[in-house]
Amino acid sequence: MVEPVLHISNLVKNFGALRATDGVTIDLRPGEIHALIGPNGAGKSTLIHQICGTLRQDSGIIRFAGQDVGALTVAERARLGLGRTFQVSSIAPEFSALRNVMLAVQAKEGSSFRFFKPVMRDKGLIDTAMAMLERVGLTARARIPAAELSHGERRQLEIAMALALQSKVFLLDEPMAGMGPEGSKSLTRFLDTLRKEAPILLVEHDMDAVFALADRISVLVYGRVIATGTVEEIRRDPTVRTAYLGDHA
Amino acid sequence: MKKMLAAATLALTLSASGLAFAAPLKIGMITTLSGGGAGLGIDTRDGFMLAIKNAGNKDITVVTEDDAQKPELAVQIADKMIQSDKVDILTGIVWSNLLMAVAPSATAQGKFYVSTNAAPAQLAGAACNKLYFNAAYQNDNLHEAMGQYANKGYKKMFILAPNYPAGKDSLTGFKRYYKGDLAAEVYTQVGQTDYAAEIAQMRASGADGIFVFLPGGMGIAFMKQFAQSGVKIPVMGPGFSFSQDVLPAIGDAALGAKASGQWAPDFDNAASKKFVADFQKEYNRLPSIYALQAYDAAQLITAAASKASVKDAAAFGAELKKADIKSPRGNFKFNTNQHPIQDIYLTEVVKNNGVLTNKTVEKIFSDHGDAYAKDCKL
Amino acid sequence: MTIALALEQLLNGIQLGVMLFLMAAGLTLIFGVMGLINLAHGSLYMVGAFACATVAAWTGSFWIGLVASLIAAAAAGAIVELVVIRRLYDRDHLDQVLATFALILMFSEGTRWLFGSFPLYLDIPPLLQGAVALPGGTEYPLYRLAIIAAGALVAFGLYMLISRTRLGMRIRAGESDREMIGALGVDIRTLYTVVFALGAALAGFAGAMVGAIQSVQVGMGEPVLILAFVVIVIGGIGSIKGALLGALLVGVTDTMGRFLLPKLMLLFVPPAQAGMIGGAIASMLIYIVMAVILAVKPRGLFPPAHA
Amino acid sequence: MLLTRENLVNLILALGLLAVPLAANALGQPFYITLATRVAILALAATGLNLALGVGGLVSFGHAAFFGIGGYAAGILAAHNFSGDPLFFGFSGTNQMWIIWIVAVAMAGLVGLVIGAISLRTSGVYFIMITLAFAQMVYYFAVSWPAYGGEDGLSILVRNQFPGVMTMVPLNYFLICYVILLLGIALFAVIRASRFGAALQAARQNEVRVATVGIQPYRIRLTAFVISAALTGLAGALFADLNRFVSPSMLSWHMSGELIVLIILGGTGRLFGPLAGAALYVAFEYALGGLTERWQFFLGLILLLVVLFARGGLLGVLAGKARHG
Repeated sequence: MVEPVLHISNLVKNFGALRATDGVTIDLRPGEIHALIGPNGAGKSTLIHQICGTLRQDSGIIRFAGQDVGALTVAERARLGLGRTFQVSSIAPEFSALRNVMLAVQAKEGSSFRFFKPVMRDKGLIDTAMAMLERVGLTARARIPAAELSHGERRQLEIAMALALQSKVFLLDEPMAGMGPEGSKSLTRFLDTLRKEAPILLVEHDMDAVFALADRISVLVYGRVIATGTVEEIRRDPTVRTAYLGDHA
Repeated sequence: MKKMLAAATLALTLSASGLAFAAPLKIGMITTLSGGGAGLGIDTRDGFMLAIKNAGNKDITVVTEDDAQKPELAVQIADKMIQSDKVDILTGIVWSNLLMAVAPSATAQGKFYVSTNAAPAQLAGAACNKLYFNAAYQNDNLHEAMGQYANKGYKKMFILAPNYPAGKDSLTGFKRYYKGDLAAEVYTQVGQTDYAAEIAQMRASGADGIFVFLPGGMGIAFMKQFAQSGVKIPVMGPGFSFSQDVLPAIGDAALGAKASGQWAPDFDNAASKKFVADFQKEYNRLPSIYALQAYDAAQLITAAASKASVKDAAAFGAELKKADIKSPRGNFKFNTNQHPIQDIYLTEVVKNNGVLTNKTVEKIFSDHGDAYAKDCKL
Repeated sequence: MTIALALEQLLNGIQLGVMLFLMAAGLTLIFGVMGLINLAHGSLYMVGAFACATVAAWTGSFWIGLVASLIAAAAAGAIVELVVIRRLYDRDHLDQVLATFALILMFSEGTRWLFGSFPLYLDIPPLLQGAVALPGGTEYPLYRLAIIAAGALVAFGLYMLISRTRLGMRIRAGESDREMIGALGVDIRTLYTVVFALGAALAGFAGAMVGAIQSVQVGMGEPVLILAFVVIVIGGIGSIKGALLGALLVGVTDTMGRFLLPKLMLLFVPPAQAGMIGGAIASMLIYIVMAVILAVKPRGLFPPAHA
Repeated sequence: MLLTRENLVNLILALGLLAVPLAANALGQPFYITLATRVAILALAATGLNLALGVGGLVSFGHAAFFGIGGYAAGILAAHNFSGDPLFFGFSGTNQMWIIWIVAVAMAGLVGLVIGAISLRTSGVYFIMITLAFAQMVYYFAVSWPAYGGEDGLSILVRNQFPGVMTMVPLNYFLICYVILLLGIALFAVIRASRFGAALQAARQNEVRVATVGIQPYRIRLTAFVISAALTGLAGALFADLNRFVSPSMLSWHMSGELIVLIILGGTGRLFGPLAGAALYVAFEYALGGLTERWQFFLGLILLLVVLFARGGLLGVLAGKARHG
């Protein structure tokens, strides 16, 4: 069996009396899209927050790229190759799309403590960033302030930034949220090509997208993983049907 | 930041005496007319202008500006007065820290400075200057007088001042003459408004007398709080702790407080009576010690101006040093360091026709100079 | 040092704390509900003191003056809110700091314009004059005990107001979700004006109470304002409970520091220097305490849960 | 450089500041040179603060601490040089401005490192207040510390020297300050346009985003805070030499407030915002002070109107909205 890129075991997080993450164990293997689904309040966001480091787990282990990252900061994990997008798009709104990606490129190069060369005359930086924008199809919008981009374009921008970081893993937190049917379809096609770059842990409510993309699915309910398996296995799983899918199907 | 008070720029008509030596003289007054210390500056300005008016010398003009009690602003105004207004004499600064910012550089540029109040030790000693005169006192004088007074009947004193140079000089001055024991020597924060902790220490200290140097609002707060504390130890301080500018705000809590001063409104001499009467007529209030000091400073300047031209610095300085004036204080002459030699009295706060004022009790020092004159090489 | 002296100093610390609480409660309430930093809060304190001194001088009664201080400060607060403050709610803290800094300049110079440069006279009412005996044989000013009592009453009153009344419910709603309260059909503009006036009245009340034992003069609010900010930052901005405990902590720390540090220094240096050095450290003490607390708990001791 | 409207306004501001003292000198009104020097120095101090506040979004209400530390560096070195008392290891101060500047920059930067390291653990209002608290700490220390004058301050009897320049001549000293101001503004511009500047601006706009691309916002901000403190400290040293005097009032919270005022008046984060703000502020003070004793009231009123109605400050009005590449 292939060594998983990301391996989470027995993760626990309490908020006072509420146990938001209750002994979660999941992994992400090279080349796969692993979808994480579950009803609202199941603890999906809390889990993502712990993986990327904005929240600290109470106990449990997060192994990424062969090392224990459970005590590292957000920035340190990002530099190891943990790329993510947010439920609500997170960008530098005053910067153009290009400058947002340039920020990721300079972060990847580890060169944010250069004080003299103007970034807008830094051809290497600009060219790399433009290449990333091209891959997500935002070339034409490169000079537009990020605040003026459409919802879908901001998603693409976030992915371009994750690409620029040469992430070893993508954590995508509800990328389809707020997208129309057309947008969802094109984003689904794009994510399907993205798996060539790196495996994806996909948190998503849009079941069409999940079933179209996922190699494996884990179902999270009340902070617990109640089932993990292929799309077919999950469709058939009776506990999942009662606990979750039943509501939809 | 120029507060050019057009109204205060006076050009006065020549008086009947016709004695004035006809040479134009321009005086720059920098004093505190806004902010918390404005009361002192206003008294300074009013006392000064009263003497200028009385002198009636039309060749003398005064420009007045507000320093807002900020040293860097005072410096800027001084630069402007010297460079643009071309004044000959600067005066009016109330605070030692502002004076230290202005006076040394003014005298270095060849201008006279006549201090109406502030008198830091440096300028009386090693850093004295032939162009620098002080018409008020040396900062330590009134504290020294209280130290001398406390020798009579006080065995154990509790002494207190704010933690800044003038406060330290104050307690040093007091200790220079006081021979008894100290129950405690306490320094409080500058601008402190609550003295409960210090009053509690006074109560517990076993002292039989308390000396406080707390100018302005600090003194008001202290006296009101002390009166409520039930502590019955006598309080004394330098004159400006109970001067006319703060007494109304302290109220009856100040009654009985002993202070030292080179002058009080009840002085029984013609010059003093005229000064108090003129001041009350002009401004409808009792003059404070700041008004008196500024009044004398202006008298000194006008007296010198009637004998010599300010353009001849040596002659003008010599005339200033003669101090040929009728000071409401009575005895007044200059020491070698151009600071006053004068008598210092004990005063007590009393109520006179419903108005709180200082009553003169006794003389503490006769012809008292200061401890720094020996360091001055003039 | 006797037990009685230590007890007296502790009372002094509590009294200073209570006074700071009256200031800090209004500040923290305004921040909690409207998200506004109000540097001009010290000016409202000054307004209260001047109103009390002026009316007390006219009528001869401190108590009428006290009522006047509440009315004047609340009115000044309401006017300022209506004319200026309500344009600042959706601005960043920077604009709020600057605008209220400008208000300080205007209030200070305006007050001097109206009242002149000399401090005003305000005395303690005859009822509260003098000192009372404490256990241990020492005496303590009755008025300071009255301040402690008044502060405790205000703290209790605020607690009741916020937890038991309709206005309090709206304030709590406003603290937790500014959009929601609008959706509830509450007239949010009126609510903000009322809260601001309430905070102002508390500051005015503090100014009047304290004015009787301090100096009623222009600029009197600024030292208190900075201390009140220290209090609410230590307590957690927006938390009334934090303001109360922060105020007591600052009051007791400051008083005890001024009292004990010079004595501590006596162990190392001669008396004159001990006083100076001890005094110097005492004047920095609460800022040191604040820096340590924020370094360990960056959002204060009792950060409100929502923010 | 493109001749955009903003660049044109900047050019006019820079030339205007140079023209005033030259004209004043020609007309024999040296006081206006002093006034212009004051503008240049305040603008430099505010340019330092603008790096933290305008570019980095770090609302420091304690920059007076750095301004004052720079001032005291100048005052203390000059005092020791004058008296001959050794400061440490037999070094008895100096009256050479360039050494003083290095010391001022180093001291302000060092204190900025300590204050920033603790303060930047907090954010928002807490950051505003903790920086204020640190400045108050330094203020009270300076007031109570007797060695260098405490509350009375410290006089520099003769202005410090610069090789080949008579510094006591007002115009010469203005030119020194003017050149340093232009260098300071250039440094600001270079840093803002650099990779570091990009990270700093991004951290202001979206801290989480910066962290998730792998840049530690804390380190970026701390570095910016230290540079900012150092620049403001340099201005403090110049200010001390202008007045030939330092005192704790340079450290007071009013000073911190004034520096913020300058920035907002001119235009937050704008390259020439601090210069525009300082010029406007000093002009207001001077003009209003000449008109009325109540000038502080009207200064407050004008500030209030600017905040409420002229958002973006003077440069916002003259040169339009700020643009980001």
